[in-house]
Amino acid sequence: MYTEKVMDHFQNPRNMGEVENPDGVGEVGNPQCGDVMRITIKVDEEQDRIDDVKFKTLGCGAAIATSSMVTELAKGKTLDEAQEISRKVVAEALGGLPPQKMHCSNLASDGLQKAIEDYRARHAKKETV
Amino acid sequence: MYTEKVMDHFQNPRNMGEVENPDGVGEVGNPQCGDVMRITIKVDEEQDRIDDVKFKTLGCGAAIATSSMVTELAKGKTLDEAQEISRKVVAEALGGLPPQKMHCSNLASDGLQKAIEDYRARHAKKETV
Amino acid sequence: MKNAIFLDNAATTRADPEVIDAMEPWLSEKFGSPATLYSMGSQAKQAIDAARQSFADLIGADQKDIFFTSGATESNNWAIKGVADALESKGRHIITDVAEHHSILMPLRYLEKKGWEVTYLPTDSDGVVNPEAVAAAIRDDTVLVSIVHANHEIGTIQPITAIGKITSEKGVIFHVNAAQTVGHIPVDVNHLGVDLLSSSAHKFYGPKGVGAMYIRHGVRITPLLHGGTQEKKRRAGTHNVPGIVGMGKASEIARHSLEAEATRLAGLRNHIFDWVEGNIDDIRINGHRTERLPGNVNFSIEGIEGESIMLSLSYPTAGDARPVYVSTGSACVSGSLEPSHILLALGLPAELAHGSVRITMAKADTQEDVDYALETIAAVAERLRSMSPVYKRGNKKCSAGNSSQGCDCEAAS
Amino acid sequence: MKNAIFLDNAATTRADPEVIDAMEPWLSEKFGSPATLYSMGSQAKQAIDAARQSFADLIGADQKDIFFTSGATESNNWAIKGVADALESKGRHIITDVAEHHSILMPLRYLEKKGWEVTYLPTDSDGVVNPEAVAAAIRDDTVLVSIVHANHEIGTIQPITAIGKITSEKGVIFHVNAAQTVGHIPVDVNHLGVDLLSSSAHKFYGPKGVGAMYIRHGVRITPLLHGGTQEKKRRAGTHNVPGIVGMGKASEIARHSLEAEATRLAGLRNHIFDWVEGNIDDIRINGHRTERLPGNVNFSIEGIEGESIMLSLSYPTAGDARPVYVSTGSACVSGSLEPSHILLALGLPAELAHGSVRITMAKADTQEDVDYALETIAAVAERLRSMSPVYKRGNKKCSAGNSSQGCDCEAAS
Ligand SMILES: Cc1ncc(COP(=O)(O)O)c(C=O)c1O
Ligand SMILES: Cc1ncc(COP(=O)(O)O)c(C=O)c1O
Repeated sequence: MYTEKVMDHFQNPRNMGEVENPDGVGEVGNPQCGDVMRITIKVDEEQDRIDDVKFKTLGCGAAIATSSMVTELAKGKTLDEAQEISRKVVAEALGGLPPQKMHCSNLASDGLQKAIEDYRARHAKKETV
Repeated sequence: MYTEKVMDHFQNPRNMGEVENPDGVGEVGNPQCGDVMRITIKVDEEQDRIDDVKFKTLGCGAAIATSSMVTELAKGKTLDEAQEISRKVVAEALGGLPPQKMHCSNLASDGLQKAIEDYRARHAKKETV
Repeated sequence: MKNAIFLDNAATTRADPEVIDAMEPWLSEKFGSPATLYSMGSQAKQAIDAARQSFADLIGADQKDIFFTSGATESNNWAIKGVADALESKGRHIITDVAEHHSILMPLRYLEKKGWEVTYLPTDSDGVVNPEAVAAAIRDDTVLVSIVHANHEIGTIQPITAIGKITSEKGVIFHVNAAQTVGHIPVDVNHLGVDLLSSSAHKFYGPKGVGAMYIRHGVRITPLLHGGTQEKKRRAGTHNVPGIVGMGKASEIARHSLEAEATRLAGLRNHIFDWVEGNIDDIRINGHRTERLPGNVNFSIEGIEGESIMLSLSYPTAGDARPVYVSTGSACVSGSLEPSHILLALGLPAELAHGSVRITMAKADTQEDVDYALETIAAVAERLRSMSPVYKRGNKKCSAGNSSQGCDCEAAS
Repeated sequence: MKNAIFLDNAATTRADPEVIDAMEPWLSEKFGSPATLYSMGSQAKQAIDAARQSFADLIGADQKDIFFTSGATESNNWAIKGVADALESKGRHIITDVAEHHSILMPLRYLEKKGWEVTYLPTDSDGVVNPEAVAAAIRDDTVLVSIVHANHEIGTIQPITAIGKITSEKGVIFHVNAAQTVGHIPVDVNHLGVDLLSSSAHKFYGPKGVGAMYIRHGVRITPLLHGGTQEKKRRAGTHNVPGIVGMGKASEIARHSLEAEATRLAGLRNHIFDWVEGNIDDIRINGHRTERLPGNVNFSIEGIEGESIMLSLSYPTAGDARPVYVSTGSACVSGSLEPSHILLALGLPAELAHGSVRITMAKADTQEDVDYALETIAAVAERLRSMSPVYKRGNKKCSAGNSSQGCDCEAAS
């Protein structure tokens, strides 16, 4: 059902955990729906670049694999670049997802976007302080 | 489906054919229904006894086997005794017939009865002549 | 008992040894259900999808349009009742013909009891349905036309392509029961122009208990078996994985061997017709002479009855004789009091229907077997006729000469 | 990959080698159809009648009341639609419960669309249907009560005998889906007081694609598959002879081994419950603790999701690890967005339903296998929980202590 790449990221997830003192946090999903993802990022303020990113995920195989993949894709990217990481980009990087998983379990990029937003919101605040 | 006895009488029918100059002839059935039987008898007038009896039958396995059996049962019997040979008697002598064959293909005793009637009718005529 | 000669392949065929080999692992160690996620399940899923592709290839269909069932009876019931249910609001009229298989006629009779109207088109004396009669019978409230591809008893092949043109012009769903043709003659759903097509694996060297339904994309049909999400929710139930794999293998074999085999069988068939006409008096050939299944032969032998022919052939008395298995349209075998409705549809009088013999050949049957069977049939006919109180040779009731014009025998009593 | 441990036997079981041996000849040389008269056919007929007797003996029925089908899905569809059709004029109301299998619920939903009324009784937090609720729900226009014998997911066994008393007093037809019980625990149609009973061979070491329906003499039910005269005209279609023979053999084996095996499995089951309660924090046991299928275990692991448990178990990363196959009620596996309706019926919050694990054992599973599986499950739970953004140990949302009173966790977000 899953591609080898999905299985690899599910079995050997990259960047699992939480970054310490994150600069941005994004949490999406709902345990009632079976999927919750929490993305934490560390941002190099000078370069506007994601230096570190980690995930914690409750969910099915696809949820875990997409979370892992999203962190791999985001790491080292500028925020602008990282904002281009859509669900579609993640699914493609994994060699595709089963159709029924395209939506429900492919929230990781939303989590990343939320984390970026969160960072920007905090940053904006800081600047205006 | 058929008992061994039915198969034996079907495969090795007894008394197949027509007696020469029969004293009585009984024909029953209808080719449209798939069964026609013709029983011919030779009667010992003195003893009122069936000395010879033969059949010709168009029909299924059961029709042929019951015809054969009826001739065997009737041979050497007095007319009164032979009149006791009912469908049931024939079926039992064959070790039973499949339910759906009890009626449609078990006409041989009717044929025998008709042959006896035919004989009696002719005989009665002869006597009154 | 010596090696039997099986000439009843329209009833069922012997599964190809390759088919059985292909099934084996799925009967035993690979027993997982394709509905499950773990590797045993996905192996099974891949296996049934490969079978689906293989069957789709055999009938020129998209694999997405193939749904596995338990056999042609289920597929036929599904087609009739499923379309009726889905299109009830459009109308309650269905067209078929009088010579259909019971797995079409009985579901229709069921619908009739519920107020549906069914038009039963006649066939000509060869068993052919006239496409123009189909066109003429279509009404505004007609929702389905169901015609068999080839008749199981007399082998006549229907002008499906011509009928398919008409139904598609008129926008009526067209179902074809292809139980007897798939795997035996070329079947292409697009060439035929069908919307629904039924098939049974055991009719073409596959296992019993598995079949398929082709449903052209977009055709509305209510499921017959509701339940789990198998077969895209159109046919519920744990997949019969070994059966489906067997059907796939049988399809693959058929795709490669069908044409050569059809040619060979048609040769044997024509040989039989010539032989019986030359060697048995007073017979009538039933069904179309050329528009006919390659392996199907059907003829009536005047003055004798089919079950007794069948029994004589299958339980020979001589110890060294080979049993020969054939079939008949006689009432004694149909389980009812009536002889085959298909033979009656041709205009045959009942007594000739009772006296019919069907020979249906398959790949195991050789010329030698067939010749042996023919000699045996001729001998049995001779013997049973000698026992018959009604048969008189050459009484012209039904001589071979006029058989193709339809025999006009009347009740002989 | 090392020898897998198959703990998903409620989905399907591995056919017994004796069953496969019994089927073999009917797949190959003995391929005749039981509908035919010649010796091959009557052999096949004898074989299916022997299978019928053997299955009848297993469920304490008269062999005349057994009808072979393609599986429990067909039997269930037949029961629901067949009784509905036959008794429509009496009334259009059916009673069932919310935790039924989809092959019951979906046919009912179909009838509802046609104007039928269906009462879905609730279950208690162990999944048990209250017989008094059945009694209270019966109306003048009720034609059928359909209750599963044992639930396939949580293993809860229903009080069928008590319900059967009620239905027979009230003169309502009682159908029991016994797909999970036949061959596993004693089933006696007279003791249970059922009128119709469904079964599937592959659930008790028989082949896939064959099942049966018990129809008590005199019960009115319209056929689902109309056509030929097979099965006394109640279920048409060429018999799946190998499948039926396999079901017969599986029945015979079950009749002799069922009790000892049920005792053994119940021991393992109780051992598992004790073990998981002792070794995994924050779990909830689902289903009745004792009125339960001997081989069924079901529990929810808080804070993680079932598909990821299943996948982790079935695709272990360590090269020398044995794959363990289980099932889950998570939405990710059900093919819909909803988790198992059965777990929700118990009052479980969705997140616990998503985190359920079902272990269903069969005769091949040893204590050693089970212990290996348990260690693996605990390790997988530990690892997935370490990845979970919501799980906090001992948050008492759903600790083992209160699990049997029904877990009252609320949405955790
Ligand atoms: C023309 C035709 N249709 C349908 C069927 C039914 O097929 P099955 O018995 O495999 O369901 C058969 C054979 O019995 C057949 O010959
Ligand atoms: C309780 C229950 N009913 C019905 C079925 C349907 O059986 P089958 O898939 O063999 O038709 C199953 C298994 O899938 C089941 O567990």
